[in-house]
Amino acid sequence: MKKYISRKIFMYLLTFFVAISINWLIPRMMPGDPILNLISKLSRQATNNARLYAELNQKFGMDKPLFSQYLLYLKNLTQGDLGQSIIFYPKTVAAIVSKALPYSLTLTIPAILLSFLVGNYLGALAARKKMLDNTVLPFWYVLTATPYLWLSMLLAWLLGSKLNLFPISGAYSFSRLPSATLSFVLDYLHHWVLPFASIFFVQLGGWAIGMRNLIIYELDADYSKYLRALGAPDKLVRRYAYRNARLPQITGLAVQLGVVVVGAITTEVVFGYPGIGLILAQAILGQDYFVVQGAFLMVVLCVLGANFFIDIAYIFIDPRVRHSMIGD
Amino acid sequence: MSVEVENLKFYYRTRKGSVKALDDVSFSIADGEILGIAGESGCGKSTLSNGLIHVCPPMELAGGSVRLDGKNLPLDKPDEMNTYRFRNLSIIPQYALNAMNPTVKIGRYVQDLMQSRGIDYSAIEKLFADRLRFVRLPEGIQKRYPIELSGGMKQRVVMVISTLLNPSLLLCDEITSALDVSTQKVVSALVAAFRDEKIVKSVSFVTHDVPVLYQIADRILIMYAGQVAEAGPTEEIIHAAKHPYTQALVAAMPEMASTYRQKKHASIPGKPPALLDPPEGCRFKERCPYRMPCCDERPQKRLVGNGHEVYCWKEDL
Amino acid sequence: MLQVEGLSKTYNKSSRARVRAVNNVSFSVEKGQIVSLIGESGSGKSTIGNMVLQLTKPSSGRILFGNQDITRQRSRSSLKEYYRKVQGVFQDPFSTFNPIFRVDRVFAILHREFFPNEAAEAWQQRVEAALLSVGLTPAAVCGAYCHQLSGGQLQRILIARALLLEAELLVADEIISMLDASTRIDVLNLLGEMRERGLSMMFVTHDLSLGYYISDRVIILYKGVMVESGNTQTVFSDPQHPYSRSLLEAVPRLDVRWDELPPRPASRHEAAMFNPDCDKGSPRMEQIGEDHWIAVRDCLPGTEL
Amino acid sequence: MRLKDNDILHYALRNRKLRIGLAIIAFFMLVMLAGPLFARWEARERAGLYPSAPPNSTNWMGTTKMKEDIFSQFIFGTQSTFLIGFLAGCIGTTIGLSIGFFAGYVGGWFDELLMMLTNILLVIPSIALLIILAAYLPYRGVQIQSVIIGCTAWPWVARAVRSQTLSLKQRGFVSLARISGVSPLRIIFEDIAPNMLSYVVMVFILQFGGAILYAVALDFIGLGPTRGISLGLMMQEAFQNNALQVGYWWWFIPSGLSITLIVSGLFFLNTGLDEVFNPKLRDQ
Repeated sequence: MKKYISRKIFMYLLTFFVAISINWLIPRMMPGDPILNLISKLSRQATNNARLYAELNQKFGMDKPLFSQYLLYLKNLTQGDLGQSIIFYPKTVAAIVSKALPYSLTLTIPAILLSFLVGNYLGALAARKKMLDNTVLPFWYVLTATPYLWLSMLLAWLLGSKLNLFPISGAYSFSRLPSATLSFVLDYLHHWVLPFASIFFVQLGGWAIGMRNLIIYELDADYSKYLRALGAPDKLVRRYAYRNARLPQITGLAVQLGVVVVGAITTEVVFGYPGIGLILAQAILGQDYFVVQGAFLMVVLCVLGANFFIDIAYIFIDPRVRHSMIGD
Repeated sequence: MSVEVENLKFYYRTRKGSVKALDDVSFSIADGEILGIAGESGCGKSTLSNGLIHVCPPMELAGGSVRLDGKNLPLDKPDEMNTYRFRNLSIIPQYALNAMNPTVKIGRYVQDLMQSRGIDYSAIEKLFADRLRFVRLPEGIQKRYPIELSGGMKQRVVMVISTLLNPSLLLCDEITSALDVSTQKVVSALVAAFRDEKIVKSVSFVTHDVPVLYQIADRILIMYAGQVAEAGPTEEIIHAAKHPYTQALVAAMPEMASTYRQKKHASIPGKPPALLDPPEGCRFKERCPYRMPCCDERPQKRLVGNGHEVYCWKEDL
Repeated sequence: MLQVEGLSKTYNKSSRARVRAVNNVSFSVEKGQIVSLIGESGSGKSTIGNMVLQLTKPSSGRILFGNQDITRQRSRSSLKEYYRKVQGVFQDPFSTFNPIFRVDRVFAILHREFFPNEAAEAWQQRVEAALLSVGLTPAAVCGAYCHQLSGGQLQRILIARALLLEAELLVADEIISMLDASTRIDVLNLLGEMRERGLSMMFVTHDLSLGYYISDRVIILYKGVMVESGNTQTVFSDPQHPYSRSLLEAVPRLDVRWDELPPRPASRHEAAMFNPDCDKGSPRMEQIGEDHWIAVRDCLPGTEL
Repeated sequence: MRLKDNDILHYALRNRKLRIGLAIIAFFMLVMLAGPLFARWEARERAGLYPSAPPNSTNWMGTTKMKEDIFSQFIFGTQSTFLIGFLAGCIGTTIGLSIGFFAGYVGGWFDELLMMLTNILLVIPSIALLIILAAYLPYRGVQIQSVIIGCTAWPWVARAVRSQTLSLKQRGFVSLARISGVSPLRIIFEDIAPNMLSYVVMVFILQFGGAILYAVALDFIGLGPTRGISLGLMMQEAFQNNALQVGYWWWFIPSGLSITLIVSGLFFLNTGLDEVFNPKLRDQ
C-alpha cells in the first residue's frame, strides 16, 4: 500500500516539475531573444521600458548560462515570487492570481460535483426507462457538444439582458464590498447562478451518457444475471449495478477536471467573473506573460492536487484496485 | 416425483427466424436423484437450465410445461416465477467464478440478498456459517471480497449461497468445465454430498464431460440438436447404450485404459444440424450409420429397460 | 532433436512478489516421439511451450535444437530458419485466425515469408496436398472465414500449415481443449499418424486421458516444477510423486468410480521427494526406474534411493 | 474491414443516431463546399448598407457593427473550423495511435517510458498547455493552430489504443504471425491495426469534435488565427462589441449554433458506430 502511494506521489511531483519546466522552456524555445520578444510587445505599453528592461534582465539573469537561469526561476518560484505583472503594474503576479483563485474555485467545484451527481443519477434513470432513453438522451448529446462560451452567451443574453432576471457581469454588484453579510452573499449568489449553470449543464450531458452506457454493461454482467436467477428484485440489481458503474466514473472525474478548465476560462470571460480564467484572458490580450505563466501554474496545481486526491481516495473505494495493489 | 418436464420448447428469436434450441423435451427427476444431462455444444443443455430458472429475451417459452413438487411453474411469467426461484428452484451457473458482486464482501452480499428476498438474515446466519464449514471454507471468508478467493473457493461459496434455502431442484450448469482436475473432483463430490445430506432434493447436472457424470450421476440424459436421444441409468447409458449417437459419443472419449496404438477411437463424421430450420424426423439421421427410410419421421419414445428410454427406429436395439 | 536444460522463467508481478512460473526444467524430445506436458493451470506447461517457440524469453537455462542454442540467437534470419523446422498450434482456433481475413491467408503468409520464389500454382498444389493429408477438402475450406468453419477444421488447417513447412517439431498447446468430443478424436488420430511419419511433438494438455492416449513419454508439472517424468505406461501405472498420484486419482474415468479405485501401494521414495509447496530452491531429477524419473530434494546429500 | 455478414450493415442502416449524425455532417459539408458560391462578399469586406442590421434581403444573416456580411463570414468561418477540426483530429489521432501501438506492442521499458509521458500530459490540462503555446506564437495560422491542438490532444488516445493493442497482442493470430517469421511492423499494420479500424474511426471522430471545441475556446480568448475568420473569432468579435447587452442576436447565435450542431453531429456519429459495433448498447 505504502509503495503504491509513494509511487503516486513521485508521479505527481514529476508531472508538476514537467509542467513548470514547460512553462519556463516555451518562451525560450520561441525564435528570437525572449526578452526582446517581451520588450517588443511591451513597447506598445507606454511604460518607461528602460527601467523595465533592466529589471527583466536582472530578473531573468539572461547573461548567466541557461541552467542557472532555470535554478533562479525555481528559486523564485519556491518563494512564491511569480514575477511582476505588466498590465496591473504595481501588483505582483502572486497577489493577482491568489485573489482570483477563490472565485474560480467557488464556480468550478460546485459545477463539477453537482453535475457529477445529477448526471450520474439521470444516466442511471435513462438506462431504466425506455421513454427517457429515447427522448432525453439525444438532448444530452447536444448539451455535451455545446461550447461553454456559447451556452454562457445564450444564458447571458436570454436570462440576462433580455429578461433581466440575472446580472451578467462581475461576481457581485460594483456598489458593494466583499463582506460576510447575508445581503452580500445573496448578491454574490445572484451573480453566480448563470456562470454556474453554463458549466453545469454542459458537464451534465457527459456524465449522463457515460453512466447510461456503463450501467447497461453492469446490468448485463454475470453478477447481475446471478442475482436475477436467485429472484432478487430489480431494486437490488440496479443498486449494485449503479454502485459499480459509478467507480469508473470517478476515475473519469479526475480526467474531466482538466477539460472543465476550458469551460471555466471562457465562461468567466463571458460573465466578466473575476476568476483565474478572466485574469488569463486579460493577460493574453495585454501580452502580460508573467500573469499568463502564473495563471497556468495555478490551474495546473489545482488540477494535479484534485487528481492526486481522487487517485488516493479511489484505493479506498474500489476493493479490486486495493487488492491488485497489495497482491494476493 | 419431484420434477416432471413435458414437451418443453425454448426458442431464441433472431432476425432470421426463431432458433429451436430446445424442441419438445420430456423427462423426469426422482427425489434424491442426480440426473446428468450431456451432449455436445449446441445440443440445448444450457438452454434447458437457463430457461428453467429465468426466461429472458431473446429466449421465449414456445410450449410444454414443468411441474415441480406437483406445482406447475409459470415459466413465461418472470415475476411470478420469483416466488419459486431460490426457494424451490436454484442454479449454480456456468459463470460461477464471477457470479458475486466484486465490490461487496461475501457476508454483506448474502445479507443484501436475503433482505431483498424478505428473509430475516439472523435466522439464516447460523445456517450459512454451518454450510461454509460443511464445504470446508474458513468462517472468516464472510469478511473477504470475492476477488481474494481462488477459483475452487469461489465455486464452493456460490454452491453454498445457491442452496441456502434448501431448494428441491438444484440446476448445475457446466460447473466443472472451468476448473482443474483436482478441484473438479472436489466440486462434483460436493454436489453428491449436498444430495446425500438432503440439502437439495434433486439435481440436474449439465455438462459435456461424460466421465464426470459416470462418477456422480444416477441417471443420464443424452441430448442431440435440441432433442432427447436417450435417457437411462448411468451404467446402461455408458456401457450398454442403445442409441447410435450415444454409442458413438461414448466411443469417442479416450480414457485411461487404451492408447492410440492399442485401440484407435473413431469420431462421428459430419456436424450437428443448424437449429434455425432443423431437418424433419430424427435429427441424427445425416450422421447415423444405421440410417433407414423411416428415420424421416420423428422417432417415438421406446422403453428398452427399467427407466431406459430411446428415441430411435432401429429394431435390434 | 530438442534438448531443454535447466529452463526457468520468473515473472515479477510487483517488486516483492516474484512468481517462478518455470523452475529448472530439463527434458528432451527425440525424433518421431510425442512428449506430453501435463499439469493443471499455473503449472507452467504453456510457458515452456511458448519458450520453445521463442514467443517468451526464458529467464535462465538453455534450449538446444540440433545442438544449436536458440536462446542465444538474435538475428531474424536465424529465427526464421528455426521456424522452418519448429512450428506450433494454439489452443483457441477462433483466436488463431485473424477474423477479418479468409483462413487461407495463413498459407499465403508462408508462401511470402518462406518460399518467395516458388511459383503460385506449384504452391497451390502443395497447399491442397497438405489439406487433403489432414482430411480436409480444399474446396470447402479455401476462401472461407474462420467463423464459418468448425474448431476441428481450423486446427487441422494449422497442422496442414506445419506440414507445408516440413516442420520436424510441433508444439501443440492444448489444441483440442476447445473442441467437441466427437471432433477432438479426429485431431488426436491425425497427430498419431503424423508421428508415424517422423514428426516429433510436444503435446501440452491438462487432460491426463489425452496424454495417456497419444504420447510416448509424459512429464507431469506442478507449480513450474517437473515432479515426475518418463515412459507413459510406467508413470501412469506406477506413479510415485504424491502430486501425480492425486492427479491420477482425480481423473474421472469411464470404467471405474472414484470410490472404487483400487488402493495404490505406498510410494517407495516418500522421504526424498521434492514438494513444490514447501521446498525452496530447485529440484534434482533422480532416475528410479527404466525411463522413470522423479524430482528429489537436492539438499539431502548421500541419501541412496 | 470487410463486413463479414450483412448483420453489421443491417444495424448500421437502421441506427437512428448514425443517420442523424451523418445528416448533420453532410449538411455542413455542403455548406462548406457550395457555400462560397453564394457568399457575395469577402469575410472582412464592407458589405451591407448599414451596420448591425438584422437579417434582411441583401444580407441574409444581417451585418456586424463593422458592416461585414455575417453570412459570408459564416461560410468561411465554417470552412476554417472544419479544417482545424479535421487537421487537429488527424494529427492527434496519428500521434496517439503510433504511441499507443508501439507502447502496447513492444512493451518493457519502452512502454513504461511512453506511458509515463502520456500520464503526465493526461493530467496537465491540455487547454493550459495550448494557451501557453499559442500565447508565445508570433504568427498564428489555421495550420499552426491545428498542429498545437493536435499535439496536446493525443494522450487519452494513446492510453486507449495501448490497452486495445495489449489485448489484441494476446490473441492467437499475433503469435501465429510471429512464428511465421512476420516482422513486428507488418504484424502491427496487417494484423493488429485492421482489427481496430472501427475503434480508430470512432477515436478520430471524437478528436475531430474535441479539436473544434478547443479551437473555438482558443479563438474566443484571443488566441485564434491572426488572419482569416473562424466561428470562434466571430463570437469573440460579437462579444467584444457587447452584442449581448445590445441584443444583436444574429451576430453570435448562428455561429454558436453551427459549432454545436457540427460537434453534436460528430458525437451522434460516434455513438451510432459504437452501438453498431457492440450490440449491448443499442436502445433497449
